[in-house]
This record gives sequence, C-alpha cells and structure tokens, in this order.
Amino acid sequence: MDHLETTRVRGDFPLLERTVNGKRLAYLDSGATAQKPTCVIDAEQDFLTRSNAAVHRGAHTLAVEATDAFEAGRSAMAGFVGAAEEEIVWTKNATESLNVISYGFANASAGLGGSDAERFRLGPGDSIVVTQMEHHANLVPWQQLALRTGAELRWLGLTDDGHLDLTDLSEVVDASTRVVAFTHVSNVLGTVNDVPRLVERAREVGAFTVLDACQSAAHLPLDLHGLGVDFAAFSGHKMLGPTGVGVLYGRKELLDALPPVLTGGSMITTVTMEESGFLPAPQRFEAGTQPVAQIVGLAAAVEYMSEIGMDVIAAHERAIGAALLDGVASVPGVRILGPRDPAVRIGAVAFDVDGVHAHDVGQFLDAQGVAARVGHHCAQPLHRRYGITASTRASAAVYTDQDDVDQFVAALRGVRPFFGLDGGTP
Amino acid sequence: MDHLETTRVRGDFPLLERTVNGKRLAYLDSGATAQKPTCVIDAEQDFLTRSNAAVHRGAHTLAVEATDAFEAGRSAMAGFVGAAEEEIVWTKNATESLNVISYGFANASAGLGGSDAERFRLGPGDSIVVTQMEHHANLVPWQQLALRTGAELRWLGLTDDGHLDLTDLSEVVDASTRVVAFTHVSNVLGTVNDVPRLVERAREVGAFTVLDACQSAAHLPLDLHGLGVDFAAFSGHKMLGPTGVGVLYGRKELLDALPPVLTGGSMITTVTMEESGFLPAPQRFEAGTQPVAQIVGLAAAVEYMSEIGMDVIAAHERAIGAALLDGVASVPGVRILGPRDPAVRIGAVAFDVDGVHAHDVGQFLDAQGVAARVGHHCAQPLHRRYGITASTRASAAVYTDQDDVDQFVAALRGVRPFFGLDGGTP
Amino acid sequence: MTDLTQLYQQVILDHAKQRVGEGTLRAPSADERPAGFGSSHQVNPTCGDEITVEYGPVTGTEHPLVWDGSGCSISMASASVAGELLQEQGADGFRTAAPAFRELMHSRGKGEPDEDLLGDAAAFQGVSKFPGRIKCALLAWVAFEDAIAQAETTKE
Amino acid sequence: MTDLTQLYQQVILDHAKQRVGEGTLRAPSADERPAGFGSSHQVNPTCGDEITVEYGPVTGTEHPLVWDGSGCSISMASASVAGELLQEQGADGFRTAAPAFRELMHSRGKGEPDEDLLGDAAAFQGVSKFPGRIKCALLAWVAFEDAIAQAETTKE
Ligand SMILES: Cc1ncc(COP(=O)(O)O)c(C=O)c1O
Ligand SMILES: Cc1ncc(COP(=O)(O)O)c(C=O)c1O
Repeated sequence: MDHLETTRVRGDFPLLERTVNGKRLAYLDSGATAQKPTCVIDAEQDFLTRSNAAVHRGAHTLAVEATDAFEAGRSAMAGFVGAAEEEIVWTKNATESLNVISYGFANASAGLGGSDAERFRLGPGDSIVVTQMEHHANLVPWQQLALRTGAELRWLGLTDDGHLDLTDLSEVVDASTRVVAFTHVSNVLGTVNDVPRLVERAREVGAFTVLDACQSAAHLPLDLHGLGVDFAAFSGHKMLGPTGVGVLYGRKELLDALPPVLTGGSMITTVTMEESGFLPAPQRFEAGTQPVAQIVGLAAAVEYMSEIGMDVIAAHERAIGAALLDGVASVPGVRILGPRDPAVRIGAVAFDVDGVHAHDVGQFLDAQGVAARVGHHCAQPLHRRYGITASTRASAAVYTDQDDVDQFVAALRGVRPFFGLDGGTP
Repeated sequence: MDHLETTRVRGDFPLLERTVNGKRLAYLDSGATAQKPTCVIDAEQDFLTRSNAAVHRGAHTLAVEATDAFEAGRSAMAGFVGAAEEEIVWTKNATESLNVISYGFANASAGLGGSDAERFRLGPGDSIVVTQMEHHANLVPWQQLALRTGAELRWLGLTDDGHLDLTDLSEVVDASTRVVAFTHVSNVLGTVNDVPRLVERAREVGAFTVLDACQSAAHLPLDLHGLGVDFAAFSGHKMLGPTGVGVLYGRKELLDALPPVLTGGSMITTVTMEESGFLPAPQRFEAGTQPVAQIVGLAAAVEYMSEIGMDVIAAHERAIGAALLDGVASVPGVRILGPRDPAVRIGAVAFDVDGVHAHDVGQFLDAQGVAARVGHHCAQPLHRRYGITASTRASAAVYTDQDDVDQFVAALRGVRPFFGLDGGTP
Repeated sequence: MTDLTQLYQQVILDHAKQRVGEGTLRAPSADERPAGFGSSHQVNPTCGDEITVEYGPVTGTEHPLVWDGSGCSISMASASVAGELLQEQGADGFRTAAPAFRELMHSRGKGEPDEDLLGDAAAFQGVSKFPGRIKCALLAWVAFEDAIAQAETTKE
Repeated sequence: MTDLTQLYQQVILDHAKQRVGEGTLRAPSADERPAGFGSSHQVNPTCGDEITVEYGPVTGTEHPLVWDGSGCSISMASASVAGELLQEQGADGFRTAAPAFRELMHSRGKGEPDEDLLGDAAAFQGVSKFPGRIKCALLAWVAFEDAIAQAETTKE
C-alpha cells in the first residue's frame, strides 16, 4: 500500500492556501463539507465553457456531448461504490435521496405504484427501525413516514463509549419490521457501524435496509453490492465534489418497483392530460433538469480519489484520526465523544470542553485559524443521549495533515484558560 | 431604453465561440438551458477556491463568509423577481419547486401540518385546474395530487393559434377549484399568458395560484408581487445560472403554513427520537446542504441581467423573436406553432416541417452548426392538441443575434430538399 | 461523404419512404390472440417515436409480420430493414442478425458491417457515429425481438 | 484589542457567569396563569441554545422577571444584561433599549453604542463583527420582548 504524499495532495486544493484571521488555515470541517481539488473545479468549468447543454433531450452535438459526460459520471460513480450504472440515481444531496426512499414507501402505502409497489406498503402494526446516532436526515423522514402510515418508529440506542447498542437487536428488529435505516459511520462519534450484522438481521425478518453512507463514501472503500444493503444515500459535496449533487443507490429491481417521488419531465413514457406512465430507474427518479455540471465535477472527484486509492486514503485518515484523538485526549477538561480506538472509527473527533460552550470553543479556535464545527451537527438525539446539547468536532479528509492537527491541539489547549478556567497540565 | 450591444454581450459567453461540425455555432436551444457568462463561472470558482464551507451551521470564518454569500444570493434573487427574501426558497430546479408545492398540498391533505395547513387540504369534490400547454413538470405533479386526494383534474384548452382558450374560464375554474396552476410563458408556443385574468378568476373562487415562470424569468421583467400569484417556480440554468439550483416562491404567510416536504437537517427546531418541529420559511423547505456554489453563480447571473436591464433584454429578444418568426414563415412547407404576433410571445419558435420528422430536422440543422431542440419538449398533450408528436424549436436568449437567425433560416431552407421534398419558393 | 450523408444514405431514405412490413395492425383483443402470436409496443420517451410490431400465424398469403409506427426517418427505415430481413431470412435469420446490428450501433462509427448477414441494415453504419440517434435505430429491433419471442413462447 | 477580546470583553464573561435574573421558572400551567403573566421559550436551531423567560405579577419581594436557559457565553451574557436592564429600567426602559441593541448587533462592527441607554449591553458592540454570533446575542432579547408583550396583553 502506497503512502500518501500529503504535501502534493494539499497542493491540489487551492482553498487550503488561504489564511484566516492572519493565521494559516487548519480546515477541520470536512465532515460538514469537503474542499475541492483543482481537477473538480476545472472539470466543471470546462464543461460549462465547452459542452453545456440539456441532456437526454436534444439531438444536437452539444446535447450529445453533455449526455455523454452525464452518463460517464454515472458510470464512474457506479464503479466507485460497487454498484451497477442503473442503480445510481442523481439527487441534489443525501437528504433528498433519503426523502425519495421514504416518500417512495409513503406513495406505495397510499396505494400508488400498483402491485409492483405492494412490497413497500407500510401500515399500523409495522415498524421502522433507526438508530439514536442518526443525522436528522436519516431520522426525520422516517418519523414522517411513521406519522403518515401509522407504522411504529423504533430505534437502537447507544453505548456509553459511542457504539450502537446491539444487545436488543433481535427484539428491536423483529417480524413487524419493514425498514431498517442506519448510518454507516456516525457524523459525530466517528464510529463505523457493523453493517453486515444489521443487514443480516434485517434479512432474517425480511426488512429493507437503508444505508446513510454520507460519512463513509469519502473516507473508506465502499462496496454497496458487497455490503448487501437495499438502498443507500450520500452527498457529492462531502466527497471532494461540488454542492448540489447527491446519490441515491438502490438495487435495480427495487428501484424499478418503487413509486416515483418527484415527477415531471424526463422521467415519463407517455403523458396525457389524464395520466402518465413512468420510466424505469434511474430516469424514474430524475425529474427535470439534472445538476449536469456538478455531476461532471463529482466524476472528476471520484477519479481523483480512485487514483490515490481509497485504501490509501482510509489509512491516511486513520493515522490523522489517531493523532486527533491523542491530541484532544491530552488537553485537560475535555471529554471525547465516541470510541477511543482509531481502528473502529474515521478521522472525525467530537468533544465537549468542560465549562465552555461549543460555540465559544469554535470561536476561539477560529481566531487561531482552526475551522472546526460546533453545534448539534444535526444529531440532537445523540447529543441528548450524552447529556449535552452541542459539541465541537474536528474532522479530517484526504488533505488533512499533521500540521492541521498540531495547530488545532495547540489552540484547543488555550480554550479553557481564555475563558478563565483551569488549563493545567493533563 | 438602451439598445443591447449584442457583440459585447456575446463576448461574455465563452461557449459561443466554439464550432460545431466545422461550422460557427448558432445556439438556439436556450429554452432548454442557457449558456453561462464568464462572471457566473468565475463567481462559482471564486467561491470554491476562497470561501467554500457549510452554511448556517458553523461559527468559523469560512462558514460565516459562505453564509453571507448564500443569503446575499437570496436577497439578489428576491430583488430580481419582486419578492421578499423569506419568500425565496432554494431548490434544485423548477421541477422540484413544483413538486414541493404539490406535495405540500398532499401532506396537508393527509392531515400533516396541523390546523395552519387546513387551508391546503384537498379531497373528492375539489378540483385542480391546469392548462393543456403545461410542461410535464407542471402537469404530472398535479395529476399525482389528484390521484392521492381524489380531487378532480381539469384543464383549460388551447386555441388553434396557440393561446389559452379562456372562453370557458368561469366554468373550468369554479367554486370547487382549490388550485390553478399555469405557465407564464409556453415553452413550445412562446405565448405569454394573461396572468392577471387567471389570478383574478382564481381569487374570485378562493383558489391558490401557482405560476410556472421557467420561460419568463430570463426573458421578461418579472414582478411576482405585482402579478399577485401565490406560488411560483423557476430554474437557475435557464436564466444564465448554473444547473443544480432552482427557486420556489411563495407568499410568506402561505410558505409558513404549508407542511414541509423534504425533511432533515437545517429545517428543524427541536428533534427528539419521537418527533420534530420545523422552522418557518424559507428554511422549512431547505433540508440538507444547499447548492451553495450554484446559488453564488446564480446571483452573479441575476446581477448580470439586471445590469443590462430586463426591459432591454425583453426588447432585444422580441426583435430576435420577430426575425425568427419571419424567417421560419419564409420557408416553404413549414408550419409555425403558436401565435404569429411577436408582441404576445417570447423569442422561442417551434414549428413542424411537412414530411420531415423533427429529429431529422434537428440532425440536419446540427450539421450546419445550428443547435435547436427537437422532440415533444416535455409537452406531449400540447403536441397532441396540434396533431403532431414532436416539433423543432429555435429559442433565443440575451446573447442570440441576427447571425444566429440567418444561419438557422438558411439551414432550415435546406431541410426539405435534403430529404427529397419540394423546397420551392414560398 | 460527410457524416450527415453517411447517416442518411439513400438506402435509408428509401426505406423510410417505402416501408417493408408496414401495414394495418390486426390488434386482436387479449382473449382472441391465436397461439403463436406476439405483439410489442415500444416508445422512445425522448421524442415520442413509437412502433407496434405484430408477429404470428396467418392464413393464406398474408405475411406473419406487420408493423405500424411513427417517427423519424432513422426509426422508420430501421423498422423497414428489420421487416425486410425478417421476411427474407425468417425468425432464425433475424435472431442471428439482431446482435450484430446492435453491436454495429454501439461501435461509434468503427464497426464493419457484415452485409451478407445484415442486408440493407448494413447501411446503418453511419448512425453509430451519432449517439443521439442509436435509440432511434434500435427501437424497432427491440419491438421485433420482443414480438418474435412472445410468438415463440405462446406456441402450443 | 483583537476581535476576539472585543467579542469576549470581561463584562460579557462576567455576565455569562453571574447571570442577572436567572432563576427557577414558576412555569404555571396554562389555566393557572395569572393575568399579566407572559412566558416565552426561544431556541436557536443552529446550536440548540435555548432560553425561557417569564415576566409577570409576583407577590412580596420577588422580581417579576425570571429566566432559565442554556447556551454559549454570548447568549447567556446577553440574557443577563437584558435581565439587568429590565430590572433597572423596567419594561418601558427595556422596550426603548431593545431596538437600539438590535441595531447595534446588525452594525457589522460600525455601531456606536449609547451606554446610557444600553448599560452593560453596550459591551456587545464587538459581537456585531461576528455575523455568526448575532443570533446568540439576540435570542434572549426576542424572548424578553415576547414575554413582556404577552404580559401586557393578558393584563385585565
Ligand atoms: C415551462 C417549463 N416548466 C418547467 C420546466 C422544468 O424545468 P427544470 O427541468 O429546470 O426543472 C421547463 C424546462 O424544462 C419549462 O420550460
Ligand atoms: C451522516 C450524515 N447523513 C446525512 C447528512 C446530510 O447530507 P446533506 O446535507 O448533504 O444532504 C450528513 C451531512 O450533513 C451526514 O453527515
């Protein structure tokens, strides 16, 4: 396995050169959104200055070129995550992807989609299982689905050290369960979940599985066929790609049967004033003009990561994660959320500074050039579980280096003293 | 009123310099998607290399800069279309916007959204009115709403010369009508509809109005408050902006009461495992990471158009539209769809070449460097109304010039002879 | 020859006008379909082109194939050459030619058609340079294959 | 002074610790609310900061104001200075100061606070340089204004 040449990699990310408050920028907010390499920015710009046109609609040369670029993006993405091309649906972000799945179930439950869609129907007596570590994007849509259908929403809790509590797995996921929706990696705790075990249990009871891969797609090798999940969702902007594009993955057979959600142009067969027929997947879920330039950019991001190698990226980020954990642990009065073993998590470390609110921690870090994220990170139930309302999170990506870690840890050391609290030696 | 300096304007659009099949490119497919001026491409690139970060979520400097740019975009858009800032919701495209409205009604009808949302409830005995000239994006979602709620879908027909047939307006829109959804400008016929009259009738019966402004926002001065519609939808990519961003407009009071559609992060107040509260508009409808770079680009597009002046643009396009109409009319064996008076339409001209299928017309034009759109233009019912399944459309934008028109008309003249039909003098 | 004249070879333009196998559909209702009858309707959602192909047992001098459709010259000519192939070579011959035609269409202008196998369909080589038109050329072939397959499976 | 020390002036850090008006909420149930009682709960959805303000008639030496909240030092200090202002100047004084405070917050570092009017709240000038923190500073003021307005409208 090659070693990552971080200096060379950083040179590919123009934003990292900027300063913040007169300090070197230590960008440790990649868990929220990643910075973009030049090749991604250039790919978008190239497309816009050369081949921009509506796809799948025109016969003229530009339209053909744009369609080729659009479908090449789908093919690149499919290869990157171990899926077939027709299993990759473009959305605007992971949140839309997850909503499309849950509305697909809701539409089926409302009787749409005919007999093919019967398998997606939910009602009173059925249950939907999520976990207490979900991002709101993989929780609220399921609450809404439960509200709409009368199904019961259940969840798997968390252990004190930041793992899913699976002791009750076979009670929580039982014969009534129709959907098990869970995150691959927690965006707060960094924990990598035991996907095979959850998939196995879901299969035992005949439930569909929905994987939130937002925090894994850019950090770990991802093989969706290998994992055997039924549906998955992730966002381009977290994987070095542009904002405005996300992915919905579904097993082809399921996507073709799930009722469409957003309807309109390009997803239909025949439309009369009275009724409409719908195309199979992926077009079925791609109503209206797609984020073509963004897909081209995302394809460049995926190629960039593939060239480095996802195993190399994962190893690099594991090392950075270990350094972050060690650094944070060395600062007095700071509690780490999530597992302490870098082998079972990604390089995103959230923590609580005793006596100083996360917002104030973030502000102080920012003054030292350190961009970290503060707040509930769209995971209020998780924070409540650990007795807090907000935390600070430092999160890494392929371009994060030891200097970022050092600058961050040095700044963190100054937080409690600045706010008049004891910052003594650990 | 200033005259448009087309040569200078064209210099702002790098793609227009390319050649196609060895010929000068005459891009006449702006109705599908517009080309982008350098300032838009640069604005996106600048953002990505300087201020890219998650918005409304972080306290660090980059996040603050990104949030400022994001909200400045909203403010620019609000000013451009005569709306208040909180009335502008970002979506991925007009299709999403229209679906959010129709799903908002569907969710209200399913009992979500509490008593505030009661006004949006539909059921058997209610009617929804659309028109026969709608793009599928403003037809299929309403068919689906009718299916879901048991409401009846009705429509206003078309006259032979391409206008809405309003003779039966007061019968079609009656006391049972809850929603009247119609396009401002037909994407095929180019017809500018009589919005005030439709709004007036809808108000008389207490129905909500939904305006599809896709084909007006980039071509005519748009004043949503002035028009008095309740909701409106349009796409960034048709108004010189990037793909991946659209707008949903709604009167503030309505948006705050309409149940949210896509749920997840950034649109909630308090989330527990059991239930969630939702923010008021616009955040209520902006779940997940928004297309921030695209919004920055779109803001640049809106500024670009404002600097030229929408009245100047409209006058320029009216002149181009007149030239297109004259040119097409001069070619034998070609039938124009839509009104012949350039004053009541925009510069988009669709036509049928007798004996030659639209696809073949488009292919022949493309070989001469002319990019026109062929097919049903996502308006199958409209084509059926005029006895055809497909047409060819040449559509203009601010950068379209007389050379484009001349090149197109000369090419069109060659179509019938190439396919062995009479191309004699008109 | 320019790309355009390669696309619209005279053979293609001729087939688009003089369509082999085009005729009035028999359209039996579902419960009146004879054994060994197949029917397939295909639509190209991008442009609305459509074709219906019927294939099955007939009496007297009628040919088992009839198709009806509307669309661009490429899609109509393609239906016509497919019809000619089927009439001349029978179902087995058509089934051998179809994969070769499909491969030719996806060759991006680089395929060398086997004229013995493909007959007039070899003239479609130029289409493969136009990715936007491949669907037009294949629409009829999908319908033919489907109708023939149905006919075989409903035989006693 | 750096921007950071302007933001976190000693006055602010002190108020964040010694909070004026903070106490245990009376939280009467809806049907037990006395006339002239107002209560407002506000949340900052970005970070989960929250505050509840009660304002209304009391007996004996109690003050009509009590608030309870959790949040960053800016939001807590802001509640404390608001509480101090209300205690010292009464509802009328608070109502005069509130718009001036809001204007100061939106001044992007350029506002000149009127110390007579604002009291310790003048120290928040530095916050206005940090657009991300303006919401923190205003959260309590929204709640105070709301609670006071409710108290006035429910008076007999
Ligand atoms: C009138 C009209 N409505 C709706 C749409 C759909 O827009 P989009 O594809 O950007 O969602 C279009 C463009 O395709 C249009 O012309
Ligand atoms: C685990 C997880 N799920 C879902 C999301 C939502 O992604 P997006 O905001 O791009 O839709 C995020 C990121 O915010 C995340 O970290």
